[in-house]
Amino acid sequence: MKKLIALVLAVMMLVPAFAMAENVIKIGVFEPSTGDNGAGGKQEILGIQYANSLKPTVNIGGEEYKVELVIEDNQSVNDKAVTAAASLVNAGVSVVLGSYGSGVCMAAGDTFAEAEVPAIGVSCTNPNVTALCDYYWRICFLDPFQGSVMANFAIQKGSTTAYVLNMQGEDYGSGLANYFVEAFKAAGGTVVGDKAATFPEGTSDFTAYINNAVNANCDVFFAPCSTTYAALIIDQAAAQGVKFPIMAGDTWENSAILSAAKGKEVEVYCSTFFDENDDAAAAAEFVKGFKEWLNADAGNLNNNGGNDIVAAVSALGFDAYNVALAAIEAAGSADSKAIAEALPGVTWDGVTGSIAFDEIGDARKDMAYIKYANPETGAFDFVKTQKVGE
Amino acid sequence: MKKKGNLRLILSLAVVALLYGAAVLVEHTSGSKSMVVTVLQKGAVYALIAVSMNLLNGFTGLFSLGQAGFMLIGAYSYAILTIPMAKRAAVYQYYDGGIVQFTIGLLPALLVAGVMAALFAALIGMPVLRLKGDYLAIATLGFAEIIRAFVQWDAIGPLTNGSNLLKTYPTLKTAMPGNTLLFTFLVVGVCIGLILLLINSTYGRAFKAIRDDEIAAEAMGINLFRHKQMAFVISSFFAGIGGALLAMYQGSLQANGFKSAMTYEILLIVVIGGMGSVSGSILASFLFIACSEWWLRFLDAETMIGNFQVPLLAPGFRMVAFSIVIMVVVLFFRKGIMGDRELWELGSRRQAKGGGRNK
Amino acid sequence: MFDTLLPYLLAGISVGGQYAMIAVGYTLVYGILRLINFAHGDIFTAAGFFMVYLAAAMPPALAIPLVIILTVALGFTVERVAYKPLRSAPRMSIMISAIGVSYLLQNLMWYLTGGLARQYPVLPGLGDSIQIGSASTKVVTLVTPVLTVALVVALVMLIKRTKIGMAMRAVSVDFETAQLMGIKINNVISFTFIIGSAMAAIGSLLYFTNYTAVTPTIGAMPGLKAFVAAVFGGIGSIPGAMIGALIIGICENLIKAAGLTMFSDAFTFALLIIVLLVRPTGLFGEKTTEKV
Amino acid sequence: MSEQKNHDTSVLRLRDITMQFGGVVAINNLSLEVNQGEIVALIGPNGAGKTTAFNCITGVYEPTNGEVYFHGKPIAVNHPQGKMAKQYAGINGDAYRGKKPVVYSPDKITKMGIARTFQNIRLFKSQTAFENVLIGTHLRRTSNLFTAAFRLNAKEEKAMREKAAALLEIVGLSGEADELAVSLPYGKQRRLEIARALATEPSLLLLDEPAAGMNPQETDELGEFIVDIKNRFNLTVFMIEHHMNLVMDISDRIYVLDFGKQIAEGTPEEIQKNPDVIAAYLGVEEE
Repeated sequence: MKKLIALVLAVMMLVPAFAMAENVIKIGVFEPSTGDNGAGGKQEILGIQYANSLKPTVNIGGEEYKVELVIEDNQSVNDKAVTAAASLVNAGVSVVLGSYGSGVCMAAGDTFAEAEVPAIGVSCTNPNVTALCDYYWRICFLDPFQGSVMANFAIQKGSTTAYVLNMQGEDYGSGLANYFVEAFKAAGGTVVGDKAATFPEGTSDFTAYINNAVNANCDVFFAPCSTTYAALIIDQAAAQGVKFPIMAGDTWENSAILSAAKGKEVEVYCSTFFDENDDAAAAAEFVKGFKEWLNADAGNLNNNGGNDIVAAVSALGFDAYNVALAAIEAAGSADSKAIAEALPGVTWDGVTGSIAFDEIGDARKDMAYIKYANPETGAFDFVKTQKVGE
Repeated sequence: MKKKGNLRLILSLAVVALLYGAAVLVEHTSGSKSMVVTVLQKGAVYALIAVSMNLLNGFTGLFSLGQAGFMLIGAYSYAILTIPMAKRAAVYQYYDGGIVQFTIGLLPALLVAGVMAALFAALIGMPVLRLKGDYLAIATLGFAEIIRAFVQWDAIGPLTNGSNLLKTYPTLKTAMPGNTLLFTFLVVGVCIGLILLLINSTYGRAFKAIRDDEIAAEAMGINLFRHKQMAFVISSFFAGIGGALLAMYQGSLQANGFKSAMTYEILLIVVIGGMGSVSGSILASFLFIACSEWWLRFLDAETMIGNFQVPLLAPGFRMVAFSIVIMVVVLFFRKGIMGDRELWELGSRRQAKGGGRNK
Repeated sequence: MFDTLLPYLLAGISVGGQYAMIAVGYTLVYGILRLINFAHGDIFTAAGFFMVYLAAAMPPALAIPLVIILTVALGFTVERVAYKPLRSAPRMSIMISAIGVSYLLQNLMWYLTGGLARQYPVLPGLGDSIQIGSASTKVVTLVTPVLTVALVVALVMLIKRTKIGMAMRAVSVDFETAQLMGIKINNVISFTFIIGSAMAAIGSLLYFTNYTAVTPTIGAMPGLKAFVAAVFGGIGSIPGAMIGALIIGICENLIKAAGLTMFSDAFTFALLIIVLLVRPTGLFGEKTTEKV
Repeated sequence: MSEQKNHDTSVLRLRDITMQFGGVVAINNLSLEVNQGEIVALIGPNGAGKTTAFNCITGVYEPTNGEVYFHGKPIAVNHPQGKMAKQYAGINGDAYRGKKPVVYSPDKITKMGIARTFQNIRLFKSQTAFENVLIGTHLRRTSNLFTAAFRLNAKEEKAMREKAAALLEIVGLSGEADELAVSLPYGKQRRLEIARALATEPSLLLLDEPAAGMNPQETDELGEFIVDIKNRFNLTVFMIEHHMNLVMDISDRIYVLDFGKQIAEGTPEEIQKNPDVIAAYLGVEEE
């Protein structure tokens, strides 16, 4: 034991020694790579790493600085998130990117705020992340927006009765579900049980929920939850031969959903930040380059779930990195406080649309992409863009 | 003998005072945001929780796995009572600001956190403590899960905010600005001090008697149920305070974090420190937190040394390495760091104690 | 009314049968070692992952036996490495070891698989949809109860009729005496783990065909529920474990049908606590007294 | 019953005690009494049910049928109930029907003043000799959790420690006070168990084979020791013992148990001559 500790200490002292190079600016990556959201977190990291591989340096006041990514695992758990954040601050990062999942961001917010290190939320959609923390910005859209978008979409498809389901204790899902219920009811629809049903963590058997929906004659099933449960819900709904469409938020834009839906009689829609088949040149270029980059490295491919389908969170990660670089250039300094001051003024034309921040620190985004998981081709088909007001 | 005892007490107090001084110094030299301070904070909070669990599992011989549940109650009690009125509308956004429309001070709230946890423990203990051994373990584990499900229940959302986050309550950083570490150490120190006083009182001796041999203890006139209940309630009281401190440390609170995995982690800390050793639990807590959340982090990073990719290092490897170390301790160093002795006993005449107890 | 309830009942019987397969492992091990094998749920998960990886490389006819063999090897290894050295240690130590193994297996699976949910391969025939009355379900739903009953009967016969079964019964009644009578304790215990793991492997084939995502922690909840089923049925009793599992499976689905979805897991634990308090020996267990 | 109470001068009285486990009758209709200041021995071959009788008295078991009185007060009353009503294989099954069953847990019995030792020594393994005795004093505490934790009971704590030290002195273990109990030699462990029992301030002491595993010399010393503490603490002693020399030396009266039934009762002289006892013991010795 003693020897082990001695060894560990020795290694720790060596690690910073390697990093000692001239003109380095550190960007912290605050993401889960283990725990409930580990899979999504890793895809987000991939986007950031890809962006880093394209732009490994940044120009600060006329000098080229090498960008070093410091990646810390927050383990998807709030109490571990605090040490992960402190560890980033301790490593001397100038700006932080992440995380996947809102809970860990809120837990870490204080640490970043106190150290005056700005953090850019990549795919944390809970309003309180930025509302309750002055040092948090965000480049994705928020739960209220996404919930309303999907509710509008469902109403436009002619749905009148919705069954809403999310995992208990998950703030992402419950937030989204709540806003969906609100918007759906406001648009004249009814929600089974008048509110969202929840399932306990670790559930595999969703047949009862699906039966409940069938028995209530619902014509749309909204289930914002992680991909693990999504795959189960889709598979079991197909086995029970349901007729209604199943919808969810951005997490479902994932290869797990495609393989679950493939070859089955089921209609699955999700909203997302980004469309892989977007015609915009920036997006098309990103998708092509990212796929090549993924396929070139077995480790990266494995982290992406074993295939080269581009997840929306990877695109967001890519944009987040670029926003951070733009902020650093705008600040003309590696000082975190200067970057924080420059950040509100930064705009960036990203692959997920153009990004500019409002006074709370959220990106002004007003458009989501609706996608359909095509069971025949095993790919996402672009359906339409959807705005709240439509 | 008495004089020697006094000397030892004074010496121990001096060491504790020294440590506290060092803590203040560390915070003032490296700043409250530094990794050392963060790890020390969490280590201290975990130390209290581990000691409270040790009181039950190590000193009274009750194998309980309900710690996370009682921490949850403590954490929620604290947070619900201290969120500033002005922030309630934002926090309870789905529940119109919640039904609790008052706040109380930080220290009273900590006390309430402990009392609430203790109350629940008294209720749960009545049926559960009649069970033995692993049945007790699984029943307490079950209760912790039920508590977690209940807190997240939509119907009591106005009280607990359902499964959404609680935030904006006073945290360790705001409790005693500039001296967060001192504050943490003071609260934890007082609590552990109380536990130590209890363990060394006649009641503590009765707990140990129950651990060593229930039948003989009962024959000595010790009311098993009442004493188990006492240990259970007291342990939960301090677990509740520990939970509140953890909430203060995190700065935000969600029932979902208090899973059985958390209880297992604390149990492993107790085992590594030594069942029946307060100082062992304290040492192990700091060591555990420092290793798992700080020193071993490099195991998760894919590292290149020159052109050579260090094998195995990839996300998740830290946890694997860590669980292997734990298994080695469990299998080969069953007494943990301290066995059932205390740091301050190391010089004393008492012989090494046998590792095997119960039967 | 029946039409409405039918799908819930079908799902309940099916998932109950799958819990039963896991519960057998718990009840056998507890009967002999008085150990709640916390790692059993993770061995079940591992069986799921074995299938995911093997099915990608070979036809199911080859993969299925190989999955069972690998799972058995894993169960056997866990016992030898983590439980055997603690044979004479206090009960608490061995239980802590079980928790440690569970922690290790989950972390290891996470590390090796990357943590993303893996799609379980479709087993020919079992995964197809069929129509029963007004309900539509998978073939596996019907196969599960039949297979469960058949395996439980076979297992009971094995324990009643064969020499090794007799040895198992002897060891579960009195560990030390059985040892004195010349029974090779370690072989019997290993055999118990082998049977338990094989059942868990078969259970995983059925379970994951029904619920097609495999993640490193997916086995924890079914594992705990199966343990509750074992206690409910009377620990040590194989038919008891099966009946307990079926009851839990059905109740769980009926509770969800009633709309109390978030308490479906809490219900299982509440049931456990009630059983332990009212009838600690379960439905079919026997009472034992402690010697003073 | 009231008649019983008024005229009962005995310390301990068992009436028609039967203890049945499933189909096995461990004690069959045992009646006996132990009077103030007596040393009474309960002897019999292995498996005769002696320890079971102790367990019925101390509340570890609930007797299936019969009554136990301590200083005239019922401390255990039962008759065959429930499933046992059908299975009952003893006699006098109806004698106590209608009486309200009385059950006390072992700690309550100890509190009333019955202390015991165990056949297979049950000392607190991780505690020193001194601490073992100290735990015995916990029963008569007046402090509660808070006064004890905050050391408001310093006086009482001091008295407890003094008492424990004095008891160790009496059993001759002062020198080993800080040794771990389990590291003591066998004979000393037996004495320590007695000291621990005395710390609960009993009026009746139950000794379960106090001389087991001792050599003849130690046994003799133990006999003197038992008489000594009996006088010193004004005790009544009821003991199970196999060493016949010890039993004959110090007992006032002896009860003999065989297969759960009482086969003889009397003074040592009477028992030595009793043909039934001789038969029972010879039978055992032949094995």
